[in-house]
Amino acid sequence: MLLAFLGSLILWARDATGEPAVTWLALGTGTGGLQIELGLKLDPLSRLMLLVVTGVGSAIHIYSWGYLHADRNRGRYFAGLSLFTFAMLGIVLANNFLMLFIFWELVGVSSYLLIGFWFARPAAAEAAKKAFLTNRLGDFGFLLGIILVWAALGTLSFTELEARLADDPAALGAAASVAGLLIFCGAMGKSAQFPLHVWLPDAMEGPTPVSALIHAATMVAAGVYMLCRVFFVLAVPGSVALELIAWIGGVTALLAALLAVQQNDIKRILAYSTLSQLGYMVLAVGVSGASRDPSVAMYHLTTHAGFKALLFLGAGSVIHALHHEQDIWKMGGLSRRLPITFWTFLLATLALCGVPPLSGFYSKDAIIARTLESGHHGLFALATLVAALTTFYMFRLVFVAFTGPAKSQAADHARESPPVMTLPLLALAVPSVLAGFWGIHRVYGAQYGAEPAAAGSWAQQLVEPFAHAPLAAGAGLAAALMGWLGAWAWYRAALQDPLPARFATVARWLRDRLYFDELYERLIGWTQESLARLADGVDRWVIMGVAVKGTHGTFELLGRLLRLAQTGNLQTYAFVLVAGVALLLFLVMAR
Amino acid sequence: MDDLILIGPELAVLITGLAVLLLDLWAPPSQRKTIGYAAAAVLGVVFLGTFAFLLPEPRMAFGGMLVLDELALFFKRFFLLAAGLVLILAVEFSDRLKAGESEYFALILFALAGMMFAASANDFSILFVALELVTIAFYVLASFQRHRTRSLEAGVKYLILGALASGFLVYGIALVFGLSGTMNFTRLAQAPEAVLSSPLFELGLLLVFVGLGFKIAAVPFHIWAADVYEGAPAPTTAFLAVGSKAAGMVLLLRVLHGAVPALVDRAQPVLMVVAALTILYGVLCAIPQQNLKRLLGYSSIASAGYLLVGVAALNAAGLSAVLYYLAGYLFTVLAAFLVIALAFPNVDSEEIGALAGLHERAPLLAAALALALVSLAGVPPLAGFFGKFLLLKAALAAAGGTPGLYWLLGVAIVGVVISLAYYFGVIRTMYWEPHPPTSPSSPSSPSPPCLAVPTPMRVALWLCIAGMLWLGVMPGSILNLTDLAVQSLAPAVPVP
Amino acid sequence: MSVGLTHYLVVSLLLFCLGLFGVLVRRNLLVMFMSLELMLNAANLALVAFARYHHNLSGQIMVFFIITVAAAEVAVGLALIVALYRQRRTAHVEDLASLRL
Amino acid sequence: METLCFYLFAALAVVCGFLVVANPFSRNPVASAMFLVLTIAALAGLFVLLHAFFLAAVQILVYAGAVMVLFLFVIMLLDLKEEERRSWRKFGLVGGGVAVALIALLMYAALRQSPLGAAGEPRVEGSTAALGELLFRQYLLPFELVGVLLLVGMVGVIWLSKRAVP
Repeated sequence: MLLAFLGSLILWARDATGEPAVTWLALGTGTGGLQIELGLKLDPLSRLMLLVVTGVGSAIHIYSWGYLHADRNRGRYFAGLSLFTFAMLGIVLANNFLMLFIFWELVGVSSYLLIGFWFARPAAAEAAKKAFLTNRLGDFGFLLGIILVWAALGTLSFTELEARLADDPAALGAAASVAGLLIFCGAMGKSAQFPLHVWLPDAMEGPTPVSALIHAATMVAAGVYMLCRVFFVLAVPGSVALELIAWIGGVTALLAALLAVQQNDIKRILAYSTLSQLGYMVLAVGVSGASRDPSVAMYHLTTHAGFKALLFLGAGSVIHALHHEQDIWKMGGLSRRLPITFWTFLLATLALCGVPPLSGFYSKDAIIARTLESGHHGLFALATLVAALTTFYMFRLVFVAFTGPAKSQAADHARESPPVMTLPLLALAVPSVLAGFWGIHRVYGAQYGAEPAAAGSWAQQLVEPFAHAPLAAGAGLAAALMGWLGAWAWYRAALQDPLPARFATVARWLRDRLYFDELYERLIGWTQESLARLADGVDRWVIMGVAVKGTHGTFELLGRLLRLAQTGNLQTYAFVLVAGVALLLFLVMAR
Repeated sequence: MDDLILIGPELAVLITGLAVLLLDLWAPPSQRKTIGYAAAAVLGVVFLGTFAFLLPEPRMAFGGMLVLDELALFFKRFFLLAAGLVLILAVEFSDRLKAGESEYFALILFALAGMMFAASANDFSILFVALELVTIAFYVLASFQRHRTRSLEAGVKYLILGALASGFLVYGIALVFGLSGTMNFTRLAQAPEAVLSSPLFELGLLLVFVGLGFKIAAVPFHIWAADVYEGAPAPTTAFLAVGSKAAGMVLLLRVLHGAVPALVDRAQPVLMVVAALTILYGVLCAIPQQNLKRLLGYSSIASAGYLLVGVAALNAAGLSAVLYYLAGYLFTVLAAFLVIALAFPNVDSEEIGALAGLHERAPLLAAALALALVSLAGVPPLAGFFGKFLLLKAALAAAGGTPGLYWLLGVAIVGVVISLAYYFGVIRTMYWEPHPPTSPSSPSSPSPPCLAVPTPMRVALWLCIAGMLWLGVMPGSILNLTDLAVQSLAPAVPVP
Repeated sequence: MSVGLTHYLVVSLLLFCLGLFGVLVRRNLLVMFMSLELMLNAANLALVAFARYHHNLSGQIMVFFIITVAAAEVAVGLALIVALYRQRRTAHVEDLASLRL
Repeated sequence: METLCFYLFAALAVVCGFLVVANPFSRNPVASAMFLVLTIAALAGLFVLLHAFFLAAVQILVYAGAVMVLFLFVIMLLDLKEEERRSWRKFGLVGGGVAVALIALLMYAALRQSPLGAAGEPRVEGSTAALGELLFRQYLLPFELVGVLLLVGMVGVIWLSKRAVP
């Protein structure tokens, strides 16, 4: 596992030299029309992504050392973790669709192993299966998309594909939209976009560092990364793919934010928040069609990787300190007991909420500005709303879990985690603060800089967000402020209660409930609760129940029925054979 | 003399088989395993020896009875490799045969000789005799554990249904001969159009297809497969799954493209329908399966379907993909059966549940079986993925002219998706379910006993794993061979 | 009406179908086996007739092979049935169903 | 004369064949075996009519002489009377009948539509010498292979019929 860290350091050094070359390793060639080169592609996009994956990955490796020090199966865990990181790096470096797909599948398999690490718990095994199956569903579309692109253009290499599309933007013809959407299917699975998002919250059953790894820098980011990587396929003129992608991203962001408001499990809140932020990124890809430059999505991905990993590891530290207690209503007052965890967590929360000058502000603002710039006013409103919600639920979490009196024995006796766990926290706090100034946008800009409409204007906008797009920046800030006010007003007040609201007597619970509704009426309206419930119901019953279980059940039933032919009776077998022959002869001869 | 050189590999195999039978008379019982390993070593040498053949163009032998071309060589190497691995497996398995190990080895060798002759067949008489040599050897191999009812039952079922299929085959040969006046493939290819288009000739060919379809276990001639796979001893099943299927396949290719190239277009709809049914049947029946050998039986039916997709594509790429898929299938299935032989010491229960916690008892076995299943499921970067990929790609390339192929493609993809469910079920059992308490007498021991893996088995397992990975990661080298083979079979087949 | 090739083929076809029918309806393994022999004999008749009317002795050679192969098949099959009978005291297909589903 | 012989032998073969598979009076395997011997003998007669003298002899020697004796021997050894006590299976009768009838019909239709060359002009004289020539020259390899096949059969029979060691 330290090997991964070492590897990341080496790659880091390589980054510093800044060679934007494309390294080719022609590993396998075949005749008969099949020509597949396996190669690596190093360009600004993959270089920075490498940094993100290895940086966050090594922090998590170190942290896991502390988190799982007592587990008997540590070897298996780290094997899985390393495999996962390896597969992820493969995705980042792939220079063609086939290689991308291979590593894509590998990520799916290793995530299956990691989520199901505590396989003795049925929920974990179930979650692992769900994650795998949902991902496979997306991958299926992805594979079809790849085949379609390959059939139309005759190559799988990104470089060649891009060149061919640049030569002749209409090369894909009518299939452009279909191919784009099919490829997006893959991203929908991996990046957990509606309606394939169901696996992600359940994936919290895995060990917390795994959640951090999956949610922050790697698996879910792979989808967005892939979209940016093949952006030229999506953005061909005449394709409606991007428009749809933008809306799916927006819907995911909103739905997930709404659901997050309802959760009590600390990891689930973070999971829904991840979903919501991923929605942002996909939204950003979707609205970048006009400017042909999805770098804002990558920008947000990068900053998000930092602070979301920090949030998860912080949550892990809390859980670890409280002996695997995950209910925030059984926490409280942790700011005094776990100072390092609290301050880093708070920092990350602020970054997530988009408070200047932390990293999240810049990247989120860039997305909001982009929606406005491209004329998607509906999406602009939606994004602003989600920003408000984000602040609301994050501070609800912070207020309930970290401030106020301790709400359980465990919370009262919690002790700070060992340094092997807190050090990664501190390390991850640095990018959360600095990533905004650091010039990530310029690196990504170089990737798309050669394209026609990617003028440097957006870069200046980042340096001076207020000057460039005052409306967007102002709206974002105002939304954050409103969210914070909401959380402060209610949850600070709720903390005056000696007992947590959810577990009080019925009357008290009712009163709190009313308070809830009142808040909703003022903020969003009465429909929110039912919407949240509806969305949850769709999750649970329609998608899981009908789509997954129904299909599975049908096939299982068919299998059992067919199996009845295998009676074991030789005579029946002979009859089947002869009847088969008779049928075959009849079909062929009786013409 | 030239003729004898051309059938040198077969002769070597036959002589080895006789030598095994004779040596058994003098060798003490303790030396029997050595005989098996020695036979496997000889096969290895013969395998290497086949690379000495340099064939600028196909050579005929025995007055056009046999043809030695790249296709024949490819399959001969394939059979030799498979039989070598099966022999190692059989040696490991021989403790459970109670007696008669040498006879078992010898029968494997004779069946191998039959398959190798089949690979070169250029005449219906050779086709029939070689196929029957294989089949009769397999009747005995399947029922070899005569103290086990299930083994005997498998043998009887295979025998009756096999004889039934032979009956169809023979009648088909009679009709084909009667209409065209020849049994030689080369001369048959020059038969006049009037003969080819007569219904009785077509009927004869269909009956021949029944006989060969039985061998490759294609629906609706598949019905024996699951029972026989389950009941027969593990080495027999492995050889049946790999060797017998490949023998049927090579004969199908020879008849289709060698004897009646003018009729392939008319055969296409039949092939497509059979392929689709076979895939669906195999995949669906495997879902509720609890017995691992039986599961592999159904999976082998599904594989037959995928192979037929390649045949139905009717282009060089499809045939090349068929050969590639078979090569990958060889390593995959043999790896699975090597594990089965070791992991199930109790022959009458091959339930998947008994594999629980295998990764703690024998990590190598668990890893090999997991890799094999992943490869069968068609997950990259293993051989199985690439085989399926090539098959589908070839079918896609040919689909422009025949829209029916799109349907077939759809069925094949659905099959791949469904198959994931049960393959991963097995993997989950191995890795994620705790080992059941071994025996009531020692409940205190926390860790179950480790399974010992003998060195030859270890070598064979690593060979299979290496094969799976090599084929998956570097398909180029083997694809050169398959392309050569396909060109020698049908130089006229269009290259897309 | 003189006897021609078609006549022989009709006889052969009838015998083939009779054998097929026997395999499907008889439940004694031995009788099933006999029916299979009937099918092979039908093919033999067709081959000999074709050889005669097509001026090609190859058909007779094929018959020769078929008879030999059938003999070997019968020998193995009967041995197998005997072995099974020793274990189960039956030669009945319905009693052979431990391998199923 | 030849026509008469053909109809005689053909009728004998078909009727006896029918009695092998579906004897309405007895379902004893011994009866089936005896009728199979008769069928085989009738076929040998047809072979003679087709001038395949050597094959007729082989047919009698190998089939009637060896194979059927083997059958009878096994029947005696096993002492089987069971099937007589069990009733016909309706499904097998009907389903099997339909399938077989379909096959028969299709084959017959194909037979009617096919040009059988110069049918009706028997041309080959069955010379045993010519047959031997062909067998040991052109068909030498399959002939040798049949030898191997018989060896395989022998090994199998010996192994399977030996009493299992306790």
